[in-house]
Amino acid sequence: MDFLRDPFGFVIQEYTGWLGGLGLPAVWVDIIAKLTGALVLATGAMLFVVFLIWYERKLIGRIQDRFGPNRVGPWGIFQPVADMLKIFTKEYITPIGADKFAYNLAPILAVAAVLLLWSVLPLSVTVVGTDLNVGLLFLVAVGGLGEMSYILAGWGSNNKYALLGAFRLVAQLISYEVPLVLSALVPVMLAGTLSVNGIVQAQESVWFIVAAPAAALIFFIASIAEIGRSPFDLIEAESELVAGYNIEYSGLKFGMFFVAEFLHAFTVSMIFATVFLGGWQGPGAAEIPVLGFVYLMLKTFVVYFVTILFRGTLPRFRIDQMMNLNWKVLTPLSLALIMAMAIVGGLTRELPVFWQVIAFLLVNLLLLGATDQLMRLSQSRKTKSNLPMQPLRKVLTTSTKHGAGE
Amino acid sequence: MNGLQVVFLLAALVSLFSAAMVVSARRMMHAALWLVLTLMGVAVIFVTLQSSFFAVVQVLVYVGAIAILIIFSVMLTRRVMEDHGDQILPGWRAAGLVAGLLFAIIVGFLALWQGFTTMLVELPADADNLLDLGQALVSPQGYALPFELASVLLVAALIGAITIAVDRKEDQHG
Amino acid sequence: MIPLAWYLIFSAALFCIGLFGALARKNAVAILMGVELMLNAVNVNLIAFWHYYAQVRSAPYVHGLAFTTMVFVVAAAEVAVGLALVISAYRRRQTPVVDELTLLKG
Amino acid sequence: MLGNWLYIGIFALVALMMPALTIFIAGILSPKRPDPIKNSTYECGVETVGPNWTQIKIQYYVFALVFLIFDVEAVLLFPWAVAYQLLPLYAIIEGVLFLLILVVGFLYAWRKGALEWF
Repeated sequence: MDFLRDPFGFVIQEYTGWLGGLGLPAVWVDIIAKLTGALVLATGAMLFVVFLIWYERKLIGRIQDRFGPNRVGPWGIFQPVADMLKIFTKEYITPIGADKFAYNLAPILAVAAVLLLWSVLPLSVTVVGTDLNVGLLFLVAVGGLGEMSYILAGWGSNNKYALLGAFRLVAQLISYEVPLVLSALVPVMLAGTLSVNGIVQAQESVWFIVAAPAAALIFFIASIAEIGRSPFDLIEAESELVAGYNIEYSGLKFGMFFVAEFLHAFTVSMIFATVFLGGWQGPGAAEIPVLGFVYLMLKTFVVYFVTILFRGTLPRFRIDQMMNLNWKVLTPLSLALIMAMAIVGGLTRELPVFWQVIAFLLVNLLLLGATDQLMRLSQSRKTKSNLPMQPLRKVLTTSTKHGAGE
Repeated sequence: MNGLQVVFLLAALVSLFSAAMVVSARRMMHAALWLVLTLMGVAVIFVTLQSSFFAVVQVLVYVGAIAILIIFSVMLTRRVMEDHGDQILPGWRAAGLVAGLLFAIIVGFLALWQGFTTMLVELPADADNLLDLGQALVSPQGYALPFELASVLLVAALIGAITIAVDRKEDQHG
Repeated sequence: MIPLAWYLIFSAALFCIGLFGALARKNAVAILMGVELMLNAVNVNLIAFWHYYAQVRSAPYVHGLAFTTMVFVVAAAEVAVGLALVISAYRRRQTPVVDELTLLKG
Repeated sequence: MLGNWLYIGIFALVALMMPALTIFIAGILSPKRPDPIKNSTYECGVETVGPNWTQIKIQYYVFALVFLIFDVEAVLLFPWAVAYQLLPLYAIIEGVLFLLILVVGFLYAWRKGALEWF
């Protein structure tokens, strides 16, 4: 029965027990157990991408009134496998004058930065990769490491378009990391811990998306921007531009950026499900750990579905709109939200949890409503002046002699 | 020699080597990338000291923000890129002498201190307790004043840097 | 199980490399990188002594952590303003090389 | 504590090795027929003009700057947020004050037009 209730935990226990019986020193048993865990998790994540690509193509196809892949295997499920086999046999073309080390390191780092996120995500009650006491901060910091890989790719390619694309992408990513970090403060305040597992456990009675829908919304939008997908994919808008930072990559090196993007999309969905949707929490999840895993996957797929829905239905932003959304909507909103939540939480501390959650919810909705009103106001003011875009009031250029940047 | 020591030595060697590359690389971009490696090495050093918080903050702030800021600045001051000439001032020998002397003096003085050879053992798990840090940062007996001053300092830096860096177009022909 | 001495020697070495960079480099951005190395060395020192004091007193020791936080703040402010100055000077004089920056000579 | 980090360290090595190995294996499988035209920099078929180092806009610096300031500020606020539930009301106000000071700087940057993209 143990096996049915918690297959993963059961296997882990059996495995570590078996390792311990081999007569190795305890340190090595520990290291080998961890190595195996990491290998299994990382391989699983990489193979999972194959499924994700199929799922996403199928969904996008449906959104656009197509069938999506439907030739290779039942429902076209082996299409990504065929694509992978093809890309495996493609030649690597390294551009002349590329900085070999940076050029080759970039795709590896892009995937590694995403895979590393999986090391602190709790998958169920018993399967917790590692319960780091600063887990949430770790997620944000390692997510930011991906930026370095884009810089390496753009700079190592020895191509000015790749370089410009990389810098534009990094400018976008660091901009959206501001509301991401700020909105991550709210669950930390509510849970009183930075450990991801602690945050999940704190959501036993009420999910944080109920207590702080505004923070969840900011976190979600910033996460979509972090993975650089539509509607925030103007850096490598495939229907309009050459590819951006990865323009000089071919074969599997390009494929690795592709894998990193898909895996990142799924991983941020999982982070969102963990931080705001209660992770593995659900009826009976504490007693039957495997249910927790099922719940987490269900929630993650719901979030992932919404991101794909965004991708399939929303038009692409213009870059000034995107930056305005970040700096003039999300960042002020998250700043106001933290302050309001802190004060309201301090004032309602004596009340029962139910009323406190109601107070938090009201504050969130109030701020969201106010933001909506302000956005409408500025929108109508803009249309009155009949300008297609904001006037270039303050033209800031680096140097007049050297031309205007860009 | 245990595992932790091996990790420390590796991280320290990588950091020091890449730090040396930072100060000697000809191309600024290479120096900046070596700087990233140094910072990652220092993050590992923080891990061996069991300060999870600062290890992660090191990656978040230094690698994620400061290194990117430096790389942007390198790209903004473009002429450096084309400058493959000597990147070291003529008086570098004197600078090296000063640095070497300082190193000898610091280590010499520290070696006189009796705690120098203390073995650092593993701390209990709650040693880098963020709860305590958070409470100390806002307690009036603790660091409430520095905490607020830090905010003022950050704002001053923000305002100052924007004022300096962002000139209006008309100022530029000077 | 690492001697405190290793950390102190490491941080001294990092500090001196940074100092050398700050003194000997021509490029202003590189000088700032040297300063960043020095600040990192300071952080290593602070955290090492935090560990030492937490161990000696066998109680959590918060001051080391608070000080390190402040060093992070100062490092951020320093690099922000420093790089802004370099960029501004570069845009006025078209050079990031310190020797050629003789703004004060008029 | 260190055990957690050991796992993360091992995971980091695995995460680096896995794409590296895949790329390496694919490199063995794939053909290698380099050609000066094929290896030249891709600029939509037009020959490359000028140096590859283009200069970027000051805007990038400003965004990175604001990001850095907010990042450091978040680092200071995370311990505060962890301790939040145990803090007395005046300590919460201190945190809010901290943010308010920062909002002043943010508004300045906004007014100055530093947050515009053009």
